[in-house]
Amino acid sequence: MLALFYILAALSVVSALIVVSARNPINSVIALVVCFLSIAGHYILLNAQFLAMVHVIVYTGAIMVLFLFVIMLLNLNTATEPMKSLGMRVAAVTGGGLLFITLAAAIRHGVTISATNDFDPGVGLVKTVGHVLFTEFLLPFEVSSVLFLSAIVGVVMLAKKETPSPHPLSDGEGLTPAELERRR
Amino acid sequence: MIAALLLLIPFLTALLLVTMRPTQARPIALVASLASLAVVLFAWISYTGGTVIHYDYDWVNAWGLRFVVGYDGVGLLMVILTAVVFPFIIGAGYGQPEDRPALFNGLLLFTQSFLYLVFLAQNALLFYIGYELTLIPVFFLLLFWGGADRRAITVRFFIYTLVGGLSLLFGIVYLLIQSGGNGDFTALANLSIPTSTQLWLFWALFLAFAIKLPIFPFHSWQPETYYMAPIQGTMVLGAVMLKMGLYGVYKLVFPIVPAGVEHWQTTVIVLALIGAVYGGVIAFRQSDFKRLVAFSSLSHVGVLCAGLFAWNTYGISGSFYQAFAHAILVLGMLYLVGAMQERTGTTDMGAMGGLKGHAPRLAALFLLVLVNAVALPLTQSFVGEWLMFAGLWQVNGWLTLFALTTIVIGAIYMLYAYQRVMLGPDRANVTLQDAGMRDHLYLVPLIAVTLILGVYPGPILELVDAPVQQLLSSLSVH
Amino acid sequence: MEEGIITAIRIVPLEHYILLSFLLFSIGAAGVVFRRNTIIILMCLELMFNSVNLLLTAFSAHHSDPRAQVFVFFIMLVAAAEVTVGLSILVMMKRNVDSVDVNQLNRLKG
Amino acid sequence: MNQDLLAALVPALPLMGAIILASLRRKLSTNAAGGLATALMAGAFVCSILLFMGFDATTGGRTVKLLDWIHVGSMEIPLALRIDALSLTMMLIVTGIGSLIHLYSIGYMHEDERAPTFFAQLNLFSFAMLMLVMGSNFLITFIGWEGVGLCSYLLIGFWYKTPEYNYAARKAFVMNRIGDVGMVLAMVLLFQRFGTLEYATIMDAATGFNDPMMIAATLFLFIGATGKSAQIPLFTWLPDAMAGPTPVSALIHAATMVTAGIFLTVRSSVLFELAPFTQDIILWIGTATALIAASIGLFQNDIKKVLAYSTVSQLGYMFVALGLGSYSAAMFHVTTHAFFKALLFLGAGSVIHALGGEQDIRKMGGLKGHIKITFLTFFIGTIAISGLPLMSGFFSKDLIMAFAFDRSPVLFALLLIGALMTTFYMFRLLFLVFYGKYRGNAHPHESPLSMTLPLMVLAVLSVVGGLLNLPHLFGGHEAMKHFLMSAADGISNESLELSHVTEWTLMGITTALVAVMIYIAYGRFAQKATLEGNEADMPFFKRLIAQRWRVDELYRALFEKPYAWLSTNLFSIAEQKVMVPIMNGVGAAANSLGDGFRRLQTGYVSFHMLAMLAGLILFLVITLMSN
Repeated sequence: MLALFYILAALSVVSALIVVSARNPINSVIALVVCFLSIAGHYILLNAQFLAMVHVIVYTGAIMVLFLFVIMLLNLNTATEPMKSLGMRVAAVTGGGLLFITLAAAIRHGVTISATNDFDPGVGLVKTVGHVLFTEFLLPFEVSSVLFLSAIVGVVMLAKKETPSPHPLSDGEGLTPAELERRR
Repeated sequence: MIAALLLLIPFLTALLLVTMRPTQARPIALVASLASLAVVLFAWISYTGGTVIHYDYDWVNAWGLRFVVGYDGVGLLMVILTAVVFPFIIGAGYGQPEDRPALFNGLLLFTQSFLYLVFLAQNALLFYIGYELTLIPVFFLLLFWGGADRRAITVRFFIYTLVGGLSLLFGIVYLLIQSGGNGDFTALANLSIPTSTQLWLFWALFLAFAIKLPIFPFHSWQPETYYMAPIQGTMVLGAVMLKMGLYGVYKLVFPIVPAGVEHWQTTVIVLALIGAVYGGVIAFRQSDFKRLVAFSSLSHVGVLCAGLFAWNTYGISGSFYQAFAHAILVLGMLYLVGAMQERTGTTDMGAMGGLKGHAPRLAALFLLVLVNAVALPLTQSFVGEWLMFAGLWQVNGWLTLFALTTIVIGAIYMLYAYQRVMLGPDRANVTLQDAGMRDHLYLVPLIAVTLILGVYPGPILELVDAPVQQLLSSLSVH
Repeated sequence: MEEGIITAIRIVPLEHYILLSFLLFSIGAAGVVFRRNTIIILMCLELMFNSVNLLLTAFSAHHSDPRAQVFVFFIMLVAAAEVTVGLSILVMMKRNVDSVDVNQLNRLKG
Repeated sequence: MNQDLLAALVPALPLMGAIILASLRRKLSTNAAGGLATALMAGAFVCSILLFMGFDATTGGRTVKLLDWIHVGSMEIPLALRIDALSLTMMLIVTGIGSLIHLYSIGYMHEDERAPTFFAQLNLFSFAMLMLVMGSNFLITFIGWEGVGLCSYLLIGFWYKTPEYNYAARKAFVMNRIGDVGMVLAMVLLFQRFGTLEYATIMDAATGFNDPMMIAATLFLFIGATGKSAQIPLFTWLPDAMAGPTPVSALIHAATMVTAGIFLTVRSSVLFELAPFTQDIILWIGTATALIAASIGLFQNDIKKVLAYSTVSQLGYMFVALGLGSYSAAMFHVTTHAFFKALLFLGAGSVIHALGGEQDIRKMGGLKGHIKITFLTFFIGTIAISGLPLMSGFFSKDLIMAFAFDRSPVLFALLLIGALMTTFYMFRLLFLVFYGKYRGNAHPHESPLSMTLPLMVLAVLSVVGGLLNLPHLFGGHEAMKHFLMSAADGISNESLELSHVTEWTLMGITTALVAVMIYIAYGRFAQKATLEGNEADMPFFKRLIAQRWRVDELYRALFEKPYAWLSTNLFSIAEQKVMVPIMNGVGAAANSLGDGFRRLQTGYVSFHMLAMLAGLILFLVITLMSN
């Protein structure tokens, strides 16, 4: 069992690293899908069946497809991204590393965790989670539909083609900031 | 009921004026301020002593902020002062702007409402909120209708005052931590703070008031701001805003950090008196009438603050009495500045002179205002100054002598100003309107108040006497 | 099988999950700083979301409390909404600035 | 009639007059205004006389409380009047001479279109002066004290169109104010010591106190007195105060206001008796003032300036008397001086009126034929002030001189020199104005009855005034001294232990020398057709005196100019170069702080994310550390 955990963990960490480091966005997306699937594996290990299902459907099935669509739509599948300055990259790695070390140190020294409830292996079953969701969290659940509604409205607003108007970021000669920077 | 009326009448009228922008803004504002004056007079008549609490609601208990409003005698005096002053400020016919009069008068009424909040608050945080709120309408008054260079001067004034406010907030927060989150004045007064803490806490609290008053060397914002502000703005600043500093010292500094006061008393008195002399000496050679009023105010306030820090019955009572007198005086002087400005088109005294022949009635009114300025007996100022000198004497004779030089200095610059404005040979080719109905309507009541309270100061002194004595007797250190 | 799962919850120590999710979170955070491509930054955000979800679920299982899993469910909802809005902003950005480089969006500069 | 009501009426009548006249000043004619003012003053005089008649000296006096004025803590200062021998004496002088001068002013101010204002201010002055003398405590006296200062300012600057007059008015007010500082100090000190400011209480409680505080208090009172009574070093305002209309000079700057200092000292005689050191200072300042002012008087060419310096000099004599502890002599001289100096001023006014405003005695002369009544009365005034035997000035001045001799012959000699100078300059004035040939080109005409009547009354008083306090030597029994004794305890300590022979000898010497001076003056000035007047030709010392010892110039260089310099530079340097930049520093600090933080806003998402990470790490580290 422990071995299974380690394999899944290694898989998710490695794929996460690929997400961050891949030059081509397509590769990043694929790696992220792998990462999400491994996380779904973790959910199954934890007997969170409901979450595992939802996770695969929502993330891997919907969100990642959306990402792929956008990449395809915007034609981003080439590694055109300019690299950041060396200082920033070093800072990023150091920052991430430090964060991990600090967090790890925190649980090493600070926190002892003991279970509060009697052990019940069935908490992650659809039945249990569904019961809680539709009793205790009914209102937030309903309200979340409003969130989606507003997200839909927002997306429609944003994605709609604007009537052409002088762009706020341009310099008035029809040049976009990207072009301006290129000329510089 | 009274407190609600006081807070709401000006506030709601101001809201009405600012949102609806009616054409008859000034009469509406005037009626509102007169109505609030009537309420205050009723409160005064029905006041029988002690501390009256009108409302006591919890608000944000976790921060020690409770809505407790009421007044003791001194607070009532300040409320009366505010109520008396505002009809005069709104009624002052000079300096009313042509553009956006509704907004102008609305902002004035907002100021009044917030001032009431300051003087009625019985909770330190509530006091602080009112104290800083008053800045906002005044800021816009100065920014929209000020004179030359208004932007820079207003921002300077604002920042400088806010620095003081920050220090006050720091002091109050410290006190709240000490008191376990109870911000009521009564609770704070019962704290026993170690002397070493009081020594610095005194300055944290006092700095805001020192800037607001202002006393030397925190005064530099004042002359330019007074000079630049529209006349009504200067009236607000000089007649009531600075009294918040005085009241703050009485309410927040004296009862809470008595040991600090005892330690710094002489320092503050000396600073205040240096300012008094400094302002008075500078006023002598000022060629601009409005700047002269600014520096003279600095001088008067120096004595006021010294009297307050004499920290005995006479000093404190005298100081508050004088605060009233000073408000009336500032109104009168600034009205005259406006009157002269309208007639001569300038506030430069070099361009005046020889006006008495053209406007004898105006000269006579000026003289009557001036009599109060130099604190001649049987005017209001004299009662205050006498009490302050008597109070100061109990602290230190040399300081009293130092303070007394201001009566000479005051006479020097005031009479010189009168001469430069009014006296001298008649001007050729000048047609000048003498004081008319509106000038009399404005100045005669002011002068009457001055003289009546100079001859019969009893009603006001009674208000102040009891709470001050109670305060002093409650201070174990003293 | 069920027995095996039950032991899995018991066998794998909670600390392991915590460390794993910390690691994923840190990688995501570093990625946000590391990359200039906005779409990858969005992906890194997803990664961080998921590390948090994983942690919540691990705790939920450990404490036998289903409410944390409901919470994860809500986070997924929010993440879905966030991604749609984020991606549409990306589309906007591409359309307007002709680039997906975050450094183009430095109008917040003081 | 009720005595309390009468007492209240005395100051109330002039106050009423002032208010009525001030508010109706545009509608009243000169005659109506003057008539009303004079009538009210006469009314006050009648009230004073009634009070005097009903006054019983043995009771010591009564206090009439009108109002609670200032009442704070243990400080109780009522608005109350005190009727006793001293205040009655002063009331009679003020209202009596005041009425005459009001009457005189009707004629004098007839041409002036602002006469109603003048009468209003004159009435206001009378009110203030009456408050001063009638106050039952120091603070009420101080009301009058400052009030007369204000009225003096207004009346000196009455002709406001001349800048010099305004300057003189301001100078008078400011110098008085310097004295007032002393007065206030004295009051706060006495209040601290006695817990009250009531004269009666303080004087009763003071006996037995003898400490440095008493010296300080009396010195402060004396500083107040020097301001009001024009003693060294605050005397230079009084000659300048002659800028006012002549009745003002007569009433304020000769008869009443300037004697306030003497009144105050007599009022607090008990305190001064306890402070011999102060008395010595008063003595020497009085002597110096008497001599210096008299010496200046010798060379003045303005008829009113001569009288002004004479007044300063005579006030010096009164202070000498106070310094010697002979309060009754001082009050006696106050009274007689009020008679003859008012007479002289009014006479001078009549001369000026006759010549259409001319004040320079070099342009007068030979007027005795033209304006007979004025001449006669002025002559009586001159011999009265010179102290010719049996005139009022003779008795009062000789009393002071006798006291001085009792103390020290040197003092007597100094005072004698002063008296001789007085005689000389007064007769110089008399001869130059009325004898010889007329040197001007106006047409002298006698003044109307409203002006000459007061002259005649005052002339009579100047002659018979000595009877008020006729010494034992002449068969009297010092009536005034005994009357005043009930009010001023200091008087009972007076003792004059000179034998009659000595007194006769002193009088003889004085009279003989005075006669010699008159003869010299007659020889030099009586027949002058022209007058040497060029200061440049005089020897140095003489020139110095003629230029008034250059005190004005000294004060200007020492105080006025440095003060103006200070005022200008405090503003331009201390305020604008130091204080304002300091304040701007606060703003600049806020500004640069904001500028610094602004740089942090790079606008790059990754930078903000990094900052967030750093913050998170820092927070965690701090939390871990503190655990």
